[in-house]
Amino acid sequence: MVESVAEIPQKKIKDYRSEVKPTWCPGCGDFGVLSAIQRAFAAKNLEPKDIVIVSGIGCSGRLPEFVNAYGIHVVHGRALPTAAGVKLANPDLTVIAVGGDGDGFAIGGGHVPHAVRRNVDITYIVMDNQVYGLTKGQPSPTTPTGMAALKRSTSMPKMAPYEGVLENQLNMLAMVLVYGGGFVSRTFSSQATQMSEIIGRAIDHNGFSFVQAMSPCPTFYNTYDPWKEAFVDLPEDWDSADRIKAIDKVMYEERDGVFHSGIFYKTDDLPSYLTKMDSVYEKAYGGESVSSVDALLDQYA
Amino acid sequence: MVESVAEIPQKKIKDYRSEVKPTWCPGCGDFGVLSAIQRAFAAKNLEPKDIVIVSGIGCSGRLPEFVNAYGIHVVHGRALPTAAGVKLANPDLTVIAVGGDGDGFAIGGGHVPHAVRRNVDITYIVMDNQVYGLTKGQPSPTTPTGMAALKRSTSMPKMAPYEGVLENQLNMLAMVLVYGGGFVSRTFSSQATQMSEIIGRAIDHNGFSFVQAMSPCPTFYNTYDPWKEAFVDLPEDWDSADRIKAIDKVMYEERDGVFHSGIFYKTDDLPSYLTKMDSVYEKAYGGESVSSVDALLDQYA
Amino acid sequence: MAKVDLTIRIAGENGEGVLTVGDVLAEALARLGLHIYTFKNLPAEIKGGASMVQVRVGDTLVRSPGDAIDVLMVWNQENYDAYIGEVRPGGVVIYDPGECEADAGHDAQQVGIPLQAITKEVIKVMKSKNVLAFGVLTACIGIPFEIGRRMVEESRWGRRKEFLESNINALQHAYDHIKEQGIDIGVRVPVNAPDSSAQLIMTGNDALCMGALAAGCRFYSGYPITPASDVMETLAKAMPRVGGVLLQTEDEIAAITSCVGASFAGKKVLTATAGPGLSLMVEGIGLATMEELPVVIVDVQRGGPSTGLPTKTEQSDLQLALYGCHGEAPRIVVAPTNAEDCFYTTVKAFNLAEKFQVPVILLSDQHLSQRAQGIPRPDMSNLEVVERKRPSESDSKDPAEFNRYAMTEDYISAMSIPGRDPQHYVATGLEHNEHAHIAYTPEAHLMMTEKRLMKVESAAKEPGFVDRYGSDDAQVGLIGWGSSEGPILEAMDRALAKGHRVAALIFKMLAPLPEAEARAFIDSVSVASVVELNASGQFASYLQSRLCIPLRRFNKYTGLPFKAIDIEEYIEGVINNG
Amino acid sequence: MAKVDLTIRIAGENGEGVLTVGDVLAEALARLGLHIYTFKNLPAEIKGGASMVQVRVGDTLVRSPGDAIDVLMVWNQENYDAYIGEVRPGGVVIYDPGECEADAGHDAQQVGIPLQAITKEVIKVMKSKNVLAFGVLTACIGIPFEIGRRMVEESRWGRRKEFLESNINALQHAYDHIKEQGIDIGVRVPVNAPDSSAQLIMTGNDALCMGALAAGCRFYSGYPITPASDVMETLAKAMPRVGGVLLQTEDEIAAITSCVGASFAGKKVLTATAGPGLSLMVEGIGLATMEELPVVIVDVQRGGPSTGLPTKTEQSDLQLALYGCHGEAPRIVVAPTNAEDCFYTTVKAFNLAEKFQVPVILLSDQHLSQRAQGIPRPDMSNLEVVERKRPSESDSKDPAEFNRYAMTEDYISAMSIPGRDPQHYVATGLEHNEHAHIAYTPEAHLMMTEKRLMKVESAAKEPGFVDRYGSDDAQVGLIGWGSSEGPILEAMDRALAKGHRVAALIFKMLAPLPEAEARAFIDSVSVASVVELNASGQFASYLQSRLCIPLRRFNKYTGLPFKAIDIEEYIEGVINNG
Ligand SMILES: Cc1ncc(C[n+]2csc(CCOP(=O)(O)OP(=O)(O)O)c2C)c(N)n1
Ligand SMILES: Cc1ncc(C[n+]2csc(CCOP(=O)(O)OP(=O)(O)O)c2C)c(N)n1
Ligand code: SF4
Ligand code: SF4
Ligand SMILES: [Mg+2]
Ligand SMILES: [Mg+2]
Repeated sequence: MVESVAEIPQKKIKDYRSEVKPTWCPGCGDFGVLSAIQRAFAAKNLEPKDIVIVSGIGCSGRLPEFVNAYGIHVVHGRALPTAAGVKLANPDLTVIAVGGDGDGFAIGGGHVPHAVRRNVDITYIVMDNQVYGLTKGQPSPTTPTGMAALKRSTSMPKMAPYEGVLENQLNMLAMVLVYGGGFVSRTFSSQATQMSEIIGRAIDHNGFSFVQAMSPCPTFYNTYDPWKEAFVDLPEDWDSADRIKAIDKVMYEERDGVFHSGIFYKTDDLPSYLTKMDSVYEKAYGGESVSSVDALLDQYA
Repeated sequence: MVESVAEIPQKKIKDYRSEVKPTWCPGCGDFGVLSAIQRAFAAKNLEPKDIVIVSGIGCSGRLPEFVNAYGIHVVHGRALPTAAGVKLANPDLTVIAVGGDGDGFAIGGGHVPHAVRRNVDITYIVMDNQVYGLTKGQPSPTTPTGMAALKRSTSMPKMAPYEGVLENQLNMLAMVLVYGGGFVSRTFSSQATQMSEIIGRAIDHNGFSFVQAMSPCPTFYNTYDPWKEAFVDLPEDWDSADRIKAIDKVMYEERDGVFHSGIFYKTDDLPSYLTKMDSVYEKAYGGESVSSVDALLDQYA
Repeated sequence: MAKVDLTIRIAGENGEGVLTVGDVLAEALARLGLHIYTFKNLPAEIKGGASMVQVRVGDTLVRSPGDAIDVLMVWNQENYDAYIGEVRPGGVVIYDPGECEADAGHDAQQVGIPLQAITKEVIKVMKSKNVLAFGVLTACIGIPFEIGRRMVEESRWGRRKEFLESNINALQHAYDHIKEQGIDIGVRVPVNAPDSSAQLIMTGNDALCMGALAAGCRFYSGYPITPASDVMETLAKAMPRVGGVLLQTEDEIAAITSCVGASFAGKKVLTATAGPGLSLMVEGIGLATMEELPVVIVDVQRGGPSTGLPTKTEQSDLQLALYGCHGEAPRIVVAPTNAEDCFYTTVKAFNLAEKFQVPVILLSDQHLSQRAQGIPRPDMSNLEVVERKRPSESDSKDPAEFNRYAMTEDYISAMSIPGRDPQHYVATGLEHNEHAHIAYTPEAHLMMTEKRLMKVESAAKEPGFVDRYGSDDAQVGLIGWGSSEGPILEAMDRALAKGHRVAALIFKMLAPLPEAEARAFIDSVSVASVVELNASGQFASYLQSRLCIPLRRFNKYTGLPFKAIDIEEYIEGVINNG
Repeated sequence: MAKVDLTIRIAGENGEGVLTVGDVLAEALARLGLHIYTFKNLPAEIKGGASMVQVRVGDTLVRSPGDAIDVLMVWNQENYDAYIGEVRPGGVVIYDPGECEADAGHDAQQVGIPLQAITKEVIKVMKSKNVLAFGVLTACIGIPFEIGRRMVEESRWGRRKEFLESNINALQHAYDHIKEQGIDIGVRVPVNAPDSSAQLIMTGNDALCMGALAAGCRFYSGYPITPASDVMETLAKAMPRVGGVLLQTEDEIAAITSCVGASFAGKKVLTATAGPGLSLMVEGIGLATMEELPVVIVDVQRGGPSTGLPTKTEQSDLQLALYGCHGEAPRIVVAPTNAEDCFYTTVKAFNLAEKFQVPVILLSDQHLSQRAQGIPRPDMSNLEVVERKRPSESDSKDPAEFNRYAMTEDYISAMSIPGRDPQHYVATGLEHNEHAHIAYTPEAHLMMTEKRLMKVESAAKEPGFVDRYGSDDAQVGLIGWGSSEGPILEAMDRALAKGHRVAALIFKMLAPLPEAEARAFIDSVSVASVVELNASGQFASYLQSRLCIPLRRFNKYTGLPFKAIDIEEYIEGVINNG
């Protein structure tokens, strides 16, 4: 990671704006997430060439195109394994994975526990609008169960015309917490300053960090009103070292009409994958320079 | 489901033994799981033609072949969606999904949250040996982190030769609990009676039921000794209605060298998918007989 | 020659409702007893980007999108610039002078109508802008106001009661405006229509859904993906009405394996997806092949590879459909040719799946799936519906004596169903013997591999999956498959009309290949050419692999469907230059 | 003719350690300067089931498993019964009279040695039973005790220090037993060996791993699967030694997409799997095609379809490798022919991936991957290693001016690397323009589709991927690919020795197809026949799709590799019957 050395001129948000104008609908929450990310980069004065944003498919997955940095927009649901590959290939990069609730917790849901337990030092920002935006409004794993969601959506009655969504809603924060996540947070796209601060801290975290970025989709599932009402900061004295308490906090929030924002849990006691790799290398070639492939052939001689 | 009517003669364990002799290694924990399942069937006097056992790939995945019933042995990691298909196609069947820790929580891990939240009335028995048995002993998502596991395994040093498994261990009970599971239990293959009781209750549960069946692999990761020591029953007065307490209980057990067996959590308040489908049908054709396809064409006229 | 053959394109900013204008216009024309062929080209963005719909209308069958635009309506500059070049010389352009500047250099009658301003200032409800546009078009082409009003009321516009008044107001205003300004674009459609009440107006995907239900499909599992999502959405409503189950799964792998489970348990099952989903499904499809389970998989093709061009059309998933899966994993592949055929070929796909106990992949595409067509109402009482072979009454009830994979003369074995048949067995993706037990012996693998291959190969004898048209002794023989049928036949007819000897062979079954028909056709023509919407000529290569006859290829891969003129010019090129 | 050509098979209960006997025996023979060819056939069970290993040894190159067994050692009745029929008339059978009954009806010298009883009662350590068996074999074929002891000490037996004493004891006892009982099986291998220290003894998978590292691969991600797991296991140890990273992922989809990420970030990457995993990877492979990223994917083929025959061999994933993925998704497919070639073809696979910025699929198979071979030590200093094209010093550093997908003469563009090059860009699986921006226009899709197709097609010109052997004017021309090379060439040599005119053409590159070579070969022979280990003739069909020449096929699909005699008999059949 590039440190803010005096010679390097301080970058501004606009330095992270790409030549591509965002294609999102007017009012889409993703605009807020985009600028929060850019702001966080500026605060750290990161070189665009040292950043890689990885995304899956979805409206949210378009984000890398709008950022002045390296990016890789992969297939649906695979941002996390791709991001791990990027980071492990070059640990000096700042690697951010972004994507939607469907991308991350439907088709990509199998990768999340493993990204968490692997603890590669990447930041995963899920732009949660509780709907499949890009495919025009089907319910996602985080859509509220039953008829409630249908009221705010013109599209969902198509997929769930009789009784609304039959499946129970998943809680991504609780999930990442039980997977063993070392940095678990939630923010709201309408609170850009807080969001960029949290993203900044997520990037600083050594290991896998998780940001649930609530980001409404006014086109297919307009949650601005209830969310604006529901969002409150975590209490000042919140103990972010207690995993079980954090799980308890997040499990029934939405049902109760509350969304806390802030860092629910953070620990510095989980060594990242790359930290562990240092010990592996220590044993594999004992601190000296790496072995030659020629030398490896000896085992077959 | 067939009820035990007087005319039907009471079935015995041997009535559920197929003509195929199990191919597992001597001493494999899976033998215990097999007989616990057969015993549970006998206790309910189920007709073999009304049972479908679904499995993925792994040593554990061979189980259906050894049971005198319908079975479908699918591809690696896909027992759960297949089982949902079976049950939804014919709600009268008793549907059991079985598989290994790798099958269920590595390649198949993306299906678990959705099987849970969909709450189709199937029983999922994970035969957890904390290792990939069939592929000869690589670490699985439930293998303990670090060097500890390597001591009991001749195979794992191949995959994790320097520092043991670098990834943090997953906790499947906690996962199923935060996914919203309505029946969450753990048993041990060496306690066959308890196991068959718990499996019996899991089958009775209306909705998705989860059984973590600890089942050692003496060939590649012999955990008999520590597990025999670690296993204790849940306290008599365990409150199986408190989800958070259950999560708290299971999260750090293994680290602390304890395995509780029993039903950690159970609720009857989560309507199953099929129960909800009843309401859907009520609205879709209003209690009368179903619509003809011809009538559906009218919308295009 | 047709007296009426008019191609109307409406284009605007995506999200403004242009597509509805096209849909309702097409429906209005179809209700008048005219033939329609619609064509949609959408951006992959949700809002923004250019969105267009085209309606070709004729008094005889129209089978391709239309060569050039007769009447173009554009709502803004971007669309004006994008499409003005496609207007035929002497055509008509209706543009919004408040939103764009017309370029007088074009040989066209250019009519300015300030749609935006009128809506804003007069109608005062922006939602009604597209009804205004609709009214302008219907008024211009001579559809009486009353018919227009009925369409507004009965279409999806009518469903939003809160806008009905302003919508009717907008429509009225459109007619008044055209009249007051004395606008005459010189085209008129006939309005004394035949009785068209026996007609259904369906898109390819609509017809496919109804075909599935008519064939007895009662289980669907799928994952949203453009352009297949509306199959799931249509069935989400319809399936429970007929007592079936529809599951939106977490991904395509769960979709196909849920289908496998439901098929094993006795249901007729369907999943629909597009290329990326089909790629994810191939392991599950191979499982169905191995366990001999009927499953129908619809692939609504779009531009590829990878995420590619999600809203554009292409016929480039053929090779994946034919060959996708490790090992020898035969399956049946069919492709419907038009919206009506989507109904019948889907029924047949289910029949084939049931009869041969095998996965059947049905290849549709974005263009076909979304285009509307007026089709005669299918006669349900006359539909052939096939059920899978089950243990017979005389068979032993003892599972130990039941051979689920019995090697029979036609390679098809009886399949017992959980809960219904006492002959339980364990289906497995591992190699097995006739008794369904796992078996790795050379003998078991030889026998079962042959069973699976020969069973599917024998489906090539099923009638009705390949059609020959045109001259018997053609100089040019066009070979096509699936949705390219229409433009190929239209081009062929035009060439025939000019006195050329041209023939066409259209495949609806691709695997197994109706080889004899292919060979006979190729032998009978001087030059055989395979016409398809992909770059490498996937069907041509496949034909060559079977027939060993070098074939010419005519390929288009722009993300757009064939126009008849594309193929007409190709035919002339071959005739003139050999 | 070879003075020594001996086929020894050892078979026992799976899990008893028979495979080690074969491995160490093969190594011992190779260390004596002899040529070896091993063949393993395993059950899919972990324990139980019959397990066998075969070692063919010769003083000149041996290229196939051996036609019949010269010396069979069996540990129990099941194996006796299974394999006695494969012993050549007059051959030798060593059996354990305590575990099985010999059938005197066979034309063979049958020697009873109570392996189980001796181990139990004399050696008293059951783990040493296989060393006893090893000693019996080495003593019987004339390998001095000292050499046997060195092998026991230096092999994997030696690593378990706690058993060393009983192992040496068992070995000694074997030699004593043979001597005391006066057992003479009448075969002797030469033991005054040439210096063979320059030889490496490697399996196909070993060589492949070392080839990958030699080519510069420093990232591996994969998921366990038989028979590819040992690639991951070998690299798990080796990769950190050379400073690389190895990840055991949660599934194959994560494996391929981690590779995509690491390749984007500048590493040379590898994943290895078998058929089911390849099926799951096709979407990710298409992504690499679309984003033009170098990735090497190894598929160690096994019997299919579905879970199939996990421990048996087959060449039936070819079509998936060639065509697996929706859309037009070209890739390069190569296939090594023997264990030594696994090293070099893997190096070349990486070079091709880097040069053409494309996924390269390398098709190995169960048989090849597990068979051991003595191979000359590769000269690392002479190995050609290619790196991907990067922005040059003279290029603008401004990302706005960088065209990641610049349309160049050879279709290959410079690729910038995060952290190293200032020319950042966003790679996308959506269609894009030269500047890497998303673009759905017909022009962009036409241009980029062509770029991707032509780039790969041009790789057909790379030299060294197709070899011709035998007569110039052959009556029978055999075409093969990958691991069938050995048996094909051995059969050809035998036919040539009998005076027949036979030739062979062996492909190591399958896609793009070296078409000119194929055509020239087929034109030069009277009968061309494609010899492959699958049922439908996948390579034959593919050749026909390109060449339009009808080809004969000789297919085996029993889960077992070709024997030279299979092909020899086929050649004679063609010569005698046309
Ligand atoms: C394999 C595959 N399946 C399905 C799709 C279609 N698809 C694209 S985005 C998407 C879901 C979008 O929802 P989400 O991830 O929540 O992102 P959002 O658009 O809401 O930001 C789907 C299903 C695809 N591109 N690839
Ligand atoms: C798609 C695919 N990938 C990999 C495999 C290989 N494979 C078979 S079983 C297995 C894991 C077995 O572990 P587990 O699920 O824990 O079952 P166990 O054998 O321990 O009972 C693997 C990786 C496969 N069959 N299919
Ligand atoms: S559809 Fe929803 S998520 Fe997508 S861009 Fe529009 S508002 Fe945003
Ligand atoms: S390898 Fe392990 S899990 Fe598999 S059968 Fe043997 S003991 Fe059981
Ligand atoms: Mg979303
Ligand atoms: Mg396991």
